[in-house]
Amino acid sequence: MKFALGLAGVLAFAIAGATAPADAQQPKRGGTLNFAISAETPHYDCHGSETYATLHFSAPFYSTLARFNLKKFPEIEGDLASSWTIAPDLMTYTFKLHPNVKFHDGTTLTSADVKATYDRMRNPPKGVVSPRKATFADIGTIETPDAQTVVFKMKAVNASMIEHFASPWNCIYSAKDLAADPNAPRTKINGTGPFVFGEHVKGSHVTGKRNENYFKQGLPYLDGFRGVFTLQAAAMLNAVQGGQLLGEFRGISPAERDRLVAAMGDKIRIQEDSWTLNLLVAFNTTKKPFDDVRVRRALLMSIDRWGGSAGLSKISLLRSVGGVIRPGSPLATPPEELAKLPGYSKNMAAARAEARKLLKEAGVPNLKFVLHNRNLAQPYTPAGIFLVDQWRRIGVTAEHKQYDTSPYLATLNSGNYEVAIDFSNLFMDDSTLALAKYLSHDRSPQNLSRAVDRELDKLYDAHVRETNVEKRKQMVRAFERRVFEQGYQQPILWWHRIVATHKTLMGWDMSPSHNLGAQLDTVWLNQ
Amino acid sequence: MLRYTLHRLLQMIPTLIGVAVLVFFMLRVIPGDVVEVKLRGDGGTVSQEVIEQERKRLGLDKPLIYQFADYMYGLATLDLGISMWTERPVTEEISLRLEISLQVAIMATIFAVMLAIPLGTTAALMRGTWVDYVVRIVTIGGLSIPSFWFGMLIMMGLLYFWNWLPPITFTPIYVDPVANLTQLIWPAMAVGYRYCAVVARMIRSSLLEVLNEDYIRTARAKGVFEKVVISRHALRNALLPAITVIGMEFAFLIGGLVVTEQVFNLNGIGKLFVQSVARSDFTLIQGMVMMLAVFYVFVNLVVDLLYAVFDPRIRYG
Amino acid sequence: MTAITAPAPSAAARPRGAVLDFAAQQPLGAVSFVIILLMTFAGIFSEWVAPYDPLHIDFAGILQPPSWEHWGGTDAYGRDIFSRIIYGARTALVISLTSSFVGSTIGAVLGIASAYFGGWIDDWIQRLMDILLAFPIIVLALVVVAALKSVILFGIDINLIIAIAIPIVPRVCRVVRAAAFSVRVMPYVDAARAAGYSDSRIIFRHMAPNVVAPYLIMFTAFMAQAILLEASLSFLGLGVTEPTAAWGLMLSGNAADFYREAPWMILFPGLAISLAVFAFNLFGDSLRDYLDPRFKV
Amino acid sequence: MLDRQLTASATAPADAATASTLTPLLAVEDLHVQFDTSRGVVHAVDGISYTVDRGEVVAIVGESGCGKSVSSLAIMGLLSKPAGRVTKGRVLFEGRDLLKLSAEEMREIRGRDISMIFQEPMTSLNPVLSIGEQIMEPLFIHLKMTEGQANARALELLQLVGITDGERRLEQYPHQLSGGMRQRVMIAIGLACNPKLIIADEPTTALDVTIQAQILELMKDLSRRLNIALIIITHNLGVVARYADRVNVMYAAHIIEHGTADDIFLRPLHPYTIGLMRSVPRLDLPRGIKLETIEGLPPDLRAPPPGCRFAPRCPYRLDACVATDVTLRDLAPGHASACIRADEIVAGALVQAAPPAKSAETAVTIESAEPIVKVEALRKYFSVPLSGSGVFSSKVATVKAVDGVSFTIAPGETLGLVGESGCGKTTVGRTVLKLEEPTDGAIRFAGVDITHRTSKQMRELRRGIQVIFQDPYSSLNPRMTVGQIIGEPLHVYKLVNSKKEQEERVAGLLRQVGLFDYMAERYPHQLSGGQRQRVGIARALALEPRFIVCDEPVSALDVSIQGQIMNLLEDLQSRLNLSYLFIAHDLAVVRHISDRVAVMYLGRIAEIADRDALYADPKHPYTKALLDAAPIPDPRVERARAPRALKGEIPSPLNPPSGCVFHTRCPIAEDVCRREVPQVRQIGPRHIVACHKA
Repeated sequence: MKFALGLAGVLAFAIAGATAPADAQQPKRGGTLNFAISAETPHYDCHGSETYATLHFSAPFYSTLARFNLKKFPEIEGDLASSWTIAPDLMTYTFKLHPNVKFHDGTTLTSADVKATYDRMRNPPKGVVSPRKATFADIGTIETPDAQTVVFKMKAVNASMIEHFASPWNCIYSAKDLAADPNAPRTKINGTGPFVFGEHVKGSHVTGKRNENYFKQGLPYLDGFRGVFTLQAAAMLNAVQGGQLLGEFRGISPAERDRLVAAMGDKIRIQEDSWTLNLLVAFNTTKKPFDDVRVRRALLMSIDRWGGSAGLSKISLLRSVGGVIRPGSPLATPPEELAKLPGYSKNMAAARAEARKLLKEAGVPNLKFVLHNRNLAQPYTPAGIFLVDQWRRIGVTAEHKQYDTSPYLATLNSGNYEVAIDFSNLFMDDSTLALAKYLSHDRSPQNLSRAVDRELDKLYDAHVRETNVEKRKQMVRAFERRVFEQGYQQPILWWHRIVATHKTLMGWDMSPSHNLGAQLDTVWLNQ
Repeated sequence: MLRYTLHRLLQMIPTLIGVAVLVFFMLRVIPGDVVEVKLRGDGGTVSQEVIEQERKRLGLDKPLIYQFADYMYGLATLDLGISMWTERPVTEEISLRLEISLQVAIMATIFAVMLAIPLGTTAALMRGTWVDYVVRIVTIGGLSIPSFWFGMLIMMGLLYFWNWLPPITFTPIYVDPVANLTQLIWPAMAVGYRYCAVVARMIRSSLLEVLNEDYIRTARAKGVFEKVVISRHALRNALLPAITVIGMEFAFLIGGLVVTEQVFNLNGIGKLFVQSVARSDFTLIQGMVMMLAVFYVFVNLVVDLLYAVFDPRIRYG
Repeated sequence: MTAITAPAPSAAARPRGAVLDFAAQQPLGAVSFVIILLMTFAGIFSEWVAPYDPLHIDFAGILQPPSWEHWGGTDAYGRDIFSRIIYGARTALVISLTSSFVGSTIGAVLGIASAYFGGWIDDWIQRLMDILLAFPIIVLALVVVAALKSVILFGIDINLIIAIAIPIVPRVCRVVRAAAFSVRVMPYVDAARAAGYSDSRIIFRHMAPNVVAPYLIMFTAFMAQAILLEASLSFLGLGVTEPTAAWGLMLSGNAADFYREAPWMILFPGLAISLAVFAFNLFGDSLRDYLDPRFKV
Repeated sequence: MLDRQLTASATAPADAATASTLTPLLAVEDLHVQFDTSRGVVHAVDGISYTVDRGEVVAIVGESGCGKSVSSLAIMGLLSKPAGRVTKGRVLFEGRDLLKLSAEEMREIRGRDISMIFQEPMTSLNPVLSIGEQIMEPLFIHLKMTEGQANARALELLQLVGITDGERRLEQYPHQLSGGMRQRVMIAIGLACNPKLIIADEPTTALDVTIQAQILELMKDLSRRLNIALIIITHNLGVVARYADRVNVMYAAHIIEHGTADDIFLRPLHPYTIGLMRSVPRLDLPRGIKLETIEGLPPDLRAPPPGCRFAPRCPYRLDACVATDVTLRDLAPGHASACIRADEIVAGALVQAAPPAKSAETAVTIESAEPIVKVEALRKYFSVPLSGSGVFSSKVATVKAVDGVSFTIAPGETLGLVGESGCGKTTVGRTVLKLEEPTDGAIRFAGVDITHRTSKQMRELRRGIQVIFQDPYSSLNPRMTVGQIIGEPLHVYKLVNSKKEQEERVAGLLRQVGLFDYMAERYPHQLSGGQRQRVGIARALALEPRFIVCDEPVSALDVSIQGQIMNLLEDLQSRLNLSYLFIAHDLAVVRHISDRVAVMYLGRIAEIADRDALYADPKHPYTKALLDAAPIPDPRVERARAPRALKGEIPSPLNPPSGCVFHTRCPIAEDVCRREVPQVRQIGPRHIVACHKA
């Protein structure tokens, strides 16, 4: 469906104030939204960040060229762009900008600002960090024929380019600011978004005031917002329950949901969706005995994903059994097919017997190793506990070790581990993003199995350039089967997103990614 | 007195240098650094090149000895450097949080001392009776119940029985004393219990010791009212060692709030410390440890000076 | 009655009578000693005492309230809380015993050496202790736990033990040094020096046994501290890791989320910590009252 | 003005008192005091009765633990609670039973009618209150004085107790005063409200002998002038002889004899009193070869023996002594004894008169032999930090603890070293033992220079030099058995080859010092003070030394035990040909045991002479003053002596006087003494003195 949209090409969207669903109430203006941000951003620069903490903080102050329409996800709508055209060969993207868009400092936004923004991301000046540089590597030139028009000319076809233009990370900055200091956005906020930056009290909260000059007429509804940093889940939950915060937009665990529902009854609204996140278990193929495919497969086979899904979904963010693509999304492998793949069997007794046999064959019947995991209560710890228990059942002893983020990442980088729990964070379902994780280690340093498998690389490259949806789907399937048969790494479970908000909070849209929908322009309070 | 103070101030320097050296080199043993957390903390895929670039920007690529010299030079010029995480001056990061932790610590001190003096005194005077036993159990309880658990119970109790919670964001006391106190009184209680127990026990034992002193017998032999014997002769001497304990506990409380602040989501020094450790924000950790060390030696100095004020043996010694 | 300030009759001197004598003089101490014994027993014989496997996940029976089958109820993974508390005693004891022993012993040795040799050795040791003292306990432990690479020996995280032991060192050193100093000027030490005994003989044969009382008192007091510290670190997620049964860990993470459906999840582990620490504190306290002649009638 | 006020305040209660002039001021009747301890109930005072009349000085004498202090605390209602309590008896003060008074009524009496002075002037004043505050406190409480009145009265009181410069003193704190000064302040506090009775509990025990004389003189004088009754509690018979009108002798919670001072000293009627008198070495009598001793130990007051409590130690014990309860019997007017054989004593049938001392016995003079110890111009300086210490601090003061001391000790000779506290005598001993490194000078042992030997090089010589310490409680390692303590040196120096041989040697040593073999199994705390001191001696003997430093070896012991130890030391000396450096502050003890005596003052030797020469004809004014100050347990002698307290206090060794260090207190000092340090001069055969005027 998404591809249909993308390839349909000449579709234009008129924004003209997102029309509210018929059954919804008429939005009310005014009020301050207090909500929780369960992490705090180190800086304000969307371009240089990979964490939702930055988005939940900065997104309300900025606009992007295009964005996902969360009411019809994964459709794309314009944000600064009033319309756009895509050349049929997918080599040219032309965006028309809204007129009279003003930065918070009063200057007018022009196409030059968009160009400066994208130039900063694809070709960062010295001292500027741009983790998504590679994503935009296929862009050849950016032209600005007039103040309201931006034209992107591609070097090569990238089937999911339009989704990348809708990425929430691409906040549009002022060219003038960037010229003065390429790193200005790290510490200074000057956007065109629905809210104007108020204050940031470190460790405590961020506030925004309504942007009276916002280019979308009548928006935002709120007078302002206050995002409170709540690093302890319990503190956040207490505050939501106590009514001091109206919600948190990343996601809470089922237990937390149940607690809020039990305590607050019909005052709380629960929205659920699958999540573009998964946890993986990766075997370091450079270490014995994990260079042996039998060992890897045995360990994967003994994990009762279906049972684990039923249990863990009650207490953790983990829920869906899935392959490399988010279950429920267009390219995903359906459950009945998934059950045929190695490690997804529903007959656990047989699978475990098989696993024991494989281990015996590999000469390690009483395998012992250390499972490296990140020290986060959700959902890393439950995943670790779960895996340790599962492996105990085939006589394998896994020592669970958890670290703070930085030593965890350092350990993973160094390759000094046997088995690790890894994490894949996507903001959309695009397969080029999802599959990159499994490429050969020399191409994708984030491949924790450190395996080199040219077969996979070949399949991936072919699929990126493939414009036929069905063919592309087959290639993804083949890729997935290869990965699972080799057992380099495998998703444990996909996350399940639960967002709890007070019923008074209206106009916020649920989506499978917590990176999306943070602009708050259409949010209002029913008080 | 001034000479003495100056002398003591000079004496602090080697201790502080020691702390600085120790914390600097201890931190460099940690694998990984702030750059990775910043760029990849959420599982993103960032190329090694970008990471190197960011390391360079933060000066993390320089040789350790160079970084150390830089750090020591900074300390000598009273510059704690820039937080690697927020890239704001460490002093700014700390001062923001200090107000909260300091207020909680001060409130806990007041709470503790007000309760501890009557508690400790009664126990000592009624030594061996059931009152003494009760005080003893209550105070040992204070040493035994983890303050974070106590804090959890307080929060849960408030939620469970009143479905009410203290405000979650900090309001300075001079802006809105009610909001301020309703927020901070609970953590102050959670840590104050332990504090109170420590002080009460100190007062009890030093009072018992003092009551055995010859000069107490002298006072009684003079026909001094028993109340006056206790208040004027005994307590004045017994409170001297308590000053040390009050001071030291106060100094440690700022750092000791670490766990409790988590429970109450207080934006204090303790929470910042745990965050900085989790983020490997070395400069901020160093800065905070230095601050706490300075605080500790400073409180030590104040305690000594107080001693000199209250104890003529030192004043005229 | 002129007080005779003779050194306390040593417990070692009355091996058999000592326990009974202690129990008679310090009934609260005796009670705490019994609690410690029970805890030690539970820790050593966890396999027999605990009704369930503390690690066994049972998604079918999560968050069950206390019942005859599950005395302490079950947690979010369906694990038996009572069994986890029993095994938690082992974790708590092993970690606090080793760290308190290591910390107190190093502290005591440094303290005695400091007092015996005096001079520059004393100066340097005390300066080092000053430095360590300038760190709040938990801050020092946090830095150490973060700094050291974790090494696991026999299922114990050595890193954690060091982290807990280090803050203990200067505190014990101070107390033992003071005690050793008063022993150092005792005529019997002079007599030993006058007899020409070697330094090590004087330190270990003549001084060390006479600072055993403060050492024991500090040791038990820091047992309590170590249990608390381990619980705090585990609560912060920097101590023992899941799925090990440990009290602090049982309180961490999302345990608090279940306060309404499963209050036993935060109640029992907290009580276990409090009781254990309470017992060691009370025991240390009673031991001091018992061994310290100043408070003797 | 002072006298007016005193008379005024004294007359008021006098009217009430005239009616009862016949009744004593204080009458203690059948007083029983118990202490509950963890090891049982101690019957600390077991039925004592005595009276004190107005203006009278009554002494209570006894050894430590006999209950003398407890009885006085009971009178004051100051027994430590809840352990101590009066179980029986009456304490009638002016006819009122103090024990029946409420706490508040008792408080009113304390400090107003009865006040008390304690033993330890260093700890009996509150360190955080100024002298003025402490003196004025009872004035506010009892006499309801105003600030101004109290201040004036406090100044008078200070003057009265001989403290000049009162204005300044009132502002000062206890730690700024010397021990003697503090005891004067304590007396001033005691006098503040014109009490009728002052109880002084060992008021001078902690003071140096010259200061002791000053304080006693003061108390006696005040008691006379102000007509205050005084109870002096002491173990020092000399003090009693000088000041007491009447004496109560206590033994094991009983009063076993009471009478006038003359009765007790000249006609003692109880074997214990007699033994006590004879076991004290005396300055006024010719030196006996041996001290008489009382063998054995006082009984355990948790389970006192039936009958006469002295019976187990009494050489005249009969079966009846144990079988019947003994009570005090008047044998002469005002003189009572609790001995059932007292009549025999009166008759002179039981106890031999003290054997006439062989006065001819003079000190051994060993001139020819090569000295075993030779100390030359020994100096030992200590650096003490002035205020705080640390790396940046260089502010230190130098204490010249020992400043140029020379002496020799011949084989088999005892050199006594006397002086008041802080004079450096102990430092001399420690330096000779090489427990301290000498700053300057030389120490030779058996001809070998050991001044700068390291402890390794000392090892061989160590065997020859041993030490006996003062405090029998702290000189033995409490964690080792007696056997281990004595056996350790044997084992370390490999003097024995087997465990069995070691045990035998230990047993032998124990027997040598008068202990039993089985005591090897015991721990020090299971022994009495005297036994411990014997163990200390046995340990010193284990290495078969030739020279022993005895650092105040008997000063912590009770009189009856003191004699036993001194006899033992003498025995051993003659048997083993030992040399002693005998350090002590008690002139009589030193005289008894020494061949030659050296007197030290502020780090310097004042005089060295043969014992008889020194005591008979002291040349240095300080030696003379010391001898004058020392009380003698004979009331006749004491009464005959004029009051002669040496003026002033011992200067601080931190800041010693210029010239002759003694000039500030010397009665014959002249200009030259202030300017020049006196040379040590030989003024007779083996008689050395350091005085310009000797």
